[in-house]
Amino acid sequence: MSSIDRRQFIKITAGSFGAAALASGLVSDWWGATASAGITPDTDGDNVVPTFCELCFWKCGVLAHVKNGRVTKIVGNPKHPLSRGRLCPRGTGGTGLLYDPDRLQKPLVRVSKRGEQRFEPVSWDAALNRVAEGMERIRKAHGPEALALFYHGFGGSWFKRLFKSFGSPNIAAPSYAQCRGPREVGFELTYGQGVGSPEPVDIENTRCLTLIGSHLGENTHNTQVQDMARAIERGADLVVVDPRFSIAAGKAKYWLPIKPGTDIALLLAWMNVIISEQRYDADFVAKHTVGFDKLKAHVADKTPEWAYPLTGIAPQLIRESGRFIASQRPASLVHPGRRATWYGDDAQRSRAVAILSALLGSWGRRGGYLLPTSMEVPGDKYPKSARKPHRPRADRLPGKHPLAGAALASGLCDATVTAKPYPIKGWMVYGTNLMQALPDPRHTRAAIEKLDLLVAIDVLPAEIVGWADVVLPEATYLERTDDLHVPAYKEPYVALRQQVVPPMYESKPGWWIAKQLGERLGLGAQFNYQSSEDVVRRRAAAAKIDFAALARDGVVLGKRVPACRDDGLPAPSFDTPSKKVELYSDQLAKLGFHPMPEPSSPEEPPQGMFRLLTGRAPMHTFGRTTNNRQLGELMSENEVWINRAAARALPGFEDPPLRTGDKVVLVNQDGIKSTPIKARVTERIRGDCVYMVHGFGHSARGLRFARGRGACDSDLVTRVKVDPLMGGTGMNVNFVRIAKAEVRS
Amino acid sequence: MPEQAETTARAERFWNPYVAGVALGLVLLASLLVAAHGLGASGAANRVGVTALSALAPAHVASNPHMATLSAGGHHPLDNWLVFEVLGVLLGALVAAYSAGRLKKKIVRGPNISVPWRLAAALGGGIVMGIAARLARGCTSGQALSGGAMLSAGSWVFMLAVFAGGYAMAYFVRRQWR
Amino acid sequence: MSAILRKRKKRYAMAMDMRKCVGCNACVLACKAENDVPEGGFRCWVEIEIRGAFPDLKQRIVSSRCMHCADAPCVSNCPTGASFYSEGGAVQVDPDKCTGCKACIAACPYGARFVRPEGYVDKCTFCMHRVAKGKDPACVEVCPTESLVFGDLGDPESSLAKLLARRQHETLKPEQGTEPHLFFLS
Amino acid sequence: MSAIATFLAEHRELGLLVALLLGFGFGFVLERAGFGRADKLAAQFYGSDMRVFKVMFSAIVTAMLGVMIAHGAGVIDLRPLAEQTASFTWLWPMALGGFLLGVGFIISGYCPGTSVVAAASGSIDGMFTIGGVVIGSVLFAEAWPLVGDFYKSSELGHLFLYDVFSIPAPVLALLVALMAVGMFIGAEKLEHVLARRRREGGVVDDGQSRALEVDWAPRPRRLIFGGIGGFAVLGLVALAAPERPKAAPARLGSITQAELARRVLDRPWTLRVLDLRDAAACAKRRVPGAECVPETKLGALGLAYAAGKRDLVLVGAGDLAVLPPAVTRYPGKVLRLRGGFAGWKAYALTKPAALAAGADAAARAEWTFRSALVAAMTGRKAAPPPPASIKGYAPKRKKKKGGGC
Amino acid sequence: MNEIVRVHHNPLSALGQPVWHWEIPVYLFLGGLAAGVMIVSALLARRFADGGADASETSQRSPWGRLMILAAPAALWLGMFALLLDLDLKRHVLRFYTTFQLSSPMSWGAWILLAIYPATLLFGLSQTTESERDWLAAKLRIGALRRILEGLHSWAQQRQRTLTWANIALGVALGAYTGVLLGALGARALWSSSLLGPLFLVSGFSTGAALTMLLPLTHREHALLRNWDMIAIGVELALLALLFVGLVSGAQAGQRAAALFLGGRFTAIFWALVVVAGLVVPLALESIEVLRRRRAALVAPVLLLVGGLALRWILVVAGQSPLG
Repeated sequence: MSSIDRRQFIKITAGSFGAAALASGLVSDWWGATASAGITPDTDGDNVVPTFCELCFWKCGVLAHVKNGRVTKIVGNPKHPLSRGRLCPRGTGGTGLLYDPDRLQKPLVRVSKRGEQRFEPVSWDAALNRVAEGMERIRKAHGPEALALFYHGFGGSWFKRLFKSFGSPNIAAPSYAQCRGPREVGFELTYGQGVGSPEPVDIENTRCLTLIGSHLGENTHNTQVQDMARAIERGADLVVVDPRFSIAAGKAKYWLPIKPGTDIALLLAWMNVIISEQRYDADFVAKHTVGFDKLKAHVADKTPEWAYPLTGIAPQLIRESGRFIASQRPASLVHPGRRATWYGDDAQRSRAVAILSALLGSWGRRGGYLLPTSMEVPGDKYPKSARKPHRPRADRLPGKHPLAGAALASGLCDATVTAKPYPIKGWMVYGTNLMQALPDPRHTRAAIEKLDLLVAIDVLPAEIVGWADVVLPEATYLERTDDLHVPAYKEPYVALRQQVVPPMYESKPGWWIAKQLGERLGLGAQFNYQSSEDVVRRRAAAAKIDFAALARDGVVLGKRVPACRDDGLPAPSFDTPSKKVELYSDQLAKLGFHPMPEPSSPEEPPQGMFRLLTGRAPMHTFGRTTNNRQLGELMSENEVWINRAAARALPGFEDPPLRTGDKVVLVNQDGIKSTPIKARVTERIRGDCVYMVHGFGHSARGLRFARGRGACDSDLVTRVKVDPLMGGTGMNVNFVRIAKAEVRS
Repeated sequence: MPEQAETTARAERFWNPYVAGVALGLVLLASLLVAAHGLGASGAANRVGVTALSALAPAHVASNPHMATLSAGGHHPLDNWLVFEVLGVLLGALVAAYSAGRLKKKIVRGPNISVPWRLAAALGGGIVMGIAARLARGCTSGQALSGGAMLSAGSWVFMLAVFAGGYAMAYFVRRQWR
Repeated sequence: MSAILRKRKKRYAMAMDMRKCVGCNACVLACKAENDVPEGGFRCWVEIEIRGAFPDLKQRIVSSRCMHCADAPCVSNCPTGASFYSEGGAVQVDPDKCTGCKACIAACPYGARFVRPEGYVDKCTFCMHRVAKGKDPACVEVCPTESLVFGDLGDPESSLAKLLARRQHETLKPEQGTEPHLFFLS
Repeated sequence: MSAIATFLAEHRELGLLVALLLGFGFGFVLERAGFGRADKLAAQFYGSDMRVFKVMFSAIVTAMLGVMIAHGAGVIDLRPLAEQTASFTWLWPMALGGFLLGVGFIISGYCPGTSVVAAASGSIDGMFTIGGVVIGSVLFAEAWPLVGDFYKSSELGHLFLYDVFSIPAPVLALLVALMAVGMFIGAEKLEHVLARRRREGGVVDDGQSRALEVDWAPRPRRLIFGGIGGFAVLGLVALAAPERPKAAPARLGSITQAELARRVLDRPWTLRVLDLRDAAACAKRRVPGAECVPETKLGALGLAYAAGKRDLVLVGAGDLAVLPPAVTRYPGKVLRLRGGFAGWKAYALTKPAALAAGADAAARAEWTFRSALVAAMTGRKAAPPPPASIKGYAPKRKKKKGGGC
Repeated sequence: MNEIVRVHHNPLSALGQPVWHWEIPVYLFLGGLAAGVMIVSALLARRFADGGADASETSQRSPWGRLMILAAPAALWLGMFALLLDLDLKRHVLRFYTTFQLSSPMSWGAWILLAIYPATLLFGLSQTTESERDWLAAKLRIGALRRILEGLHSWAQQRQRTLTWANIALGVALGAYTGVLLGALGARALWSSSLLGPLFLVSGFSTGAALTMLLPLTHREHALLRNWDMIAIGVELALLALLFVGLVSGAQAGQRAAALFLGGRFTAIFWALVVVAGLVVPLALESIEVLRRRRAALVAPVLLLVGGLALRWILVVAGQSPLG
């Protein structure tokens, strides 16, 4: 029984209630005769501003309602092709970011040892001067290449302009080597083009959606979720390969609870079924592919029975699901996934997905992979800087990861630690919390120790901000106008991010910060704008887009062009050396890699340990949103999922047995301990792995809401298996054991 | 009044100690066999104390390792075998006393001690026993009787020590009783 | 359906498609934003139920809110008349009459009600302020999976009535005899 | 534990109710024994009335002998029950605690249990004693930082008198019972002498000694002493009774190679595979997920204390003839791998013989599984699948269901 | 094995979370106590009125026994104060009396409560002696009061029979209402039983008798109350048994609710406090009192009061707790 509210009690005993009751009950409506009125809110704005979202990187169009200068609510923009008027919870929760009481409010300069998170507020002028001086000093001592930019998010374009002009090629986003990189390489090798974002997949029209390495539904990229629901409505079926009974698995016709790390074996076995039973698209294979015979020979012995000992999936289930996938071709979509940095064989794994898709002939077909185009919008014109980098990017050593298609953020971090191929002395970090984004924070800290300058530009005081020398508070996406968004999409469009309310506190938009720094670094010419609106207007004018309409609607749609053969797209061409779909890759063979995907067997978890898997929740985008009070109300901490049978047998939990909600700590193979995290004892996961949602367990002092809630998986990722093809960091190679959370004494 | 005297005499009539002892032994045996639990008393008092304290200062109780163990397993400190057992003791003794005509308000004391002193001694002795019972993990019921029957070495040490303590102290408090 | 329904001209109701819903909670937050629901209170929530043992599992996802019952125990148990049926049979709370006695909360089999910090009881209103303007409730509007459909059951031409005629559906706790008007499509 | 005790342990709430009933009996008997009266209790320490001693020791002897007989009859196992019901022995804390408790006993006139009885019969002093005990225990907890180390000192674990003297438990019980009877006789004598001396010393007969005389009625005493003797003899008989052979529990069994292979692949987390061969052989090749634990090191695994929720699979070189004793205390299922590792080698590491012509579907499936398994285990390429007729495949279409109401 | 992930829910309204805390069981207990006192006092008055006006020892009343009915409005007042504490919007409290909701037991109850004050006070006044009225008037130092008291007294005395029946009727209504209030909440399986009304009525009667027995009554008054009480305890035990039989043989939710008391979370505390300590032991003590002619002890009434409070407390908590 709860205690009495003391204040209430005092109020009552003071005797005031009688009078209050009379006043309210008697005067207002003694007999209750007036008609009852329900509760009516008033949250519609006086002013509704269209822009697009930045809570994740999908960039849905939103309408922000503004009333008395305050954003009251955010709803979907019905005109925007990505949101179609609907939003995921994060989109609605944008106000939680804007009005987060923990936001960075003033420029800060570090006053004690790095990482101690002690800062003093300074003026913008002082902070910018300090950054510019630091950058100049490093440039003079080590060359401009000794400065690296890490960025994530749409506002990063201004700083890329700054670094390019400054003469540093070391510009990297963790979204490549820590996320989508392997997928891009796998598809580039096979089709001559990557997947990109938003993924050009026609989920809406597919008959069979195969998710292997994707938990769409928990990973709420708005349009994809909308399309999946529409596909289900139209009777499409799902095949879901996941060690965990994900939301999508719950809707699937076939759920294959695969042993983690053995996807390639399964994909090869599917190919075996499809080829040996002649269920492939013979026409597409004959016309557009090379190396089919080699592939046929390669998978001839890779039967479902062969795959069973490797994957733990019963042969009959592999065979049946494989037949089903083939039966729905070409409207049978094997989803490429998004994050694909798991076991170090990830580019090959993505290649297997690409090859399977080719066998299904779903490339360029309705219900399969589309070939969209974007609107013709020229880039912003600005004078090229005279400073050119003299050295190549530092993210990889010669001969390593030859197929990497973009800078490796982890590689830049390695180079900073080892000073090879050359020392890196300064980091600018824009909108990415490297402590959680890069594997093994100990390694990142070691790199930071080598730096002369670390500048963090961010909205919230994430962990990386605590390590910075200078902190520049950026305005949130609702307080700034950014560059135009011109994606390739089946419905080409241009979208505008525009300022909804003026920046709060002393925060400034990224374009302003970059320009200020540019001017201080003698790069004023490259920042030939007064405000970002100049850039946007210039580009719109060059593309002959009505800016007024763009500002009014937030989006301008282009002419819809066919994106698949069913709509009249001519036969596709492929930008590979053979100009065909390379089932067998000469390119790989020449580089000394397997020309066709080979199964790799992952290391077994040591006795008493579990493989650590991570994923996403619909209400959060990594650690970026976990301090958002609104989203935190939906999910304030992560849980570690443990199979029920495995939990019952956990050593150390004999009596009482582990129950859902008990706090545990995870200890990895290198003895790293997590913060306490609640257990979820569940049937929904295999017994050889545990799962948690990424992005929790913050330790930064300034994140007053998120701090200490749940556990941080990145801390436990002290080992990675690097993809030899492209340098992606496979992170699902860590093992943890479950220990009791210590009772505080 | 003769009637009064008769009532008093009847009220003084207790069971033969050996009969009572065997009956007690059978209850204890039943407890050991049926519930796999010895009979106790001081553990319940401890739990009552901790519960009262945690109502006043919950944080303080949670921070004391000795007290925090009492709510292990997610149960309220009073949601415990011993507490229910002692509740039964209370009721059983009540019925026994009432049916024997011994249920009345009284202060049992020797002829040479005043009421306040007797009560102070009762309280003080209780405090000493409270501490002692915690130290020894049980009292005459839990340790000496139940542990003794299971032939636990510690229990026999404890039992001998109880008699030693009693006899050693008896001389100093003789005025209370004689 | 019940006699009460046939008598009414309008009968607002909602359908929720359990096949399409992914349990993302967009409805929950959109409702909170639209209705300025205080922290800790929810007019709408999501439940995911898993049955079975690995690997034979069944999942059921429900986005739930006040069922706007035709025979609502909250209304019949309200001692002051603060809970009432408004237009279209939607159950509403009049904050001016509510004493915060919580009898309605105890009476509701669905857990749809809560006490606001101001002291009166709050719950889903079917976004009547939006419906009056011809808009869908906020949860319906936001749902990325289009799992929620709102409409007038009294109008046989409404998309809701047609949907319910076409698809198999159920209500929660029918044994309570409350005649809920939130239908779950399976 | 007896069957009923196990049942109560699993049904906690019912166990609490049983506690209430047992407590009721405890309280009833204590009250009737006169333990609700401080003067009766204190008299023990002035030699005038040995009631406390007599009641306590007859209770202890009764319960002790009862437990011994129950043990002999196979109702319970003595040691587990003793370990569950009696605390560890912490020598010095217990000695000091006992001494202090005796001191508190004579000051207050009650022990903690009897104070409850006294309070229930209306003694205000009894209520004060309860209050004192409550306060005392809280004080102890408050003083934890000071006393914690002493509290935990001289821990001797579970220590029983029959361990100390290395005498079989029933024999010791008999000795204790005999000693008790001897002490009872001594106590009677002592009381008699003291009572006579008091009368001779002119002490006014206060009715108390009259009550004592009632107690001295000889009949029950003889009965009781006789009863104790009888029980003691029964206990000895129980000791003499031959140890009943215990039927092998159902949880000991065996597992075939095929079963093991499938379980290792499907749900390895429900198994714990122990390879008992010598470390070198095990390190070279073993069943996937197996731990190399030579038999001599089995004890170190603490299997008896595991939750026992996973099935323990034992792999020997060949068939295991006898189960190592450390394993038999494992609370869960223990399965011997039939044929041991030699069998595994033949089954999972050696290519299966070619399929006989005209083999049925089951044999073909088994052959395919084995060759795939061998391939997976040895890294060899799998044999091409046996030719099987490919039947046409059409995906199952969902039937359209009619609408509802 | 079912696993339910309820991402978030109203902390107050999620089934399984308590809506009502200590205030409600206390209110129900005091309401039942008031009802019991009313019925007991009225029945006693009737018994002695029928006994004739002779001055024999057996027909004498103790002042406590006569005036005990005044404890009813006092207990009710305290109970209503507890109820008020539970209201989250206290300034709207008068909304109870601006309407009458036919379908709401709480609305009925609110109006019943209002009728009880005049009924009990008048009845109490009719039981006073002249000297007591004098004492009261003197104590309050209001001259006019004396006349008003006399007027009311003679008015009430003339309607003694009506007042007696009115108090019995209102007492029964109040006692039953405390149970019906919970019984109308069909959402909570444990409560949704029509037996709760009679159960709380009988229990209220028993606690009312117990409270009265704590006072120095005449021997006959005490004996009457004790005998009634023993019957009430017997009926209460039977009703409890029926309640559980009904739950166990009913719908699944009811079975799960019953399981809370038949092996579940509330088993030990319910059977120990309510059944054993609160009913069986008092019944045993009262039986001993009758059979062995022991002098009355206060313990049985105290246990009954504790048991009565525990009954309501546990039922209110258990009714709101998650099932199974």
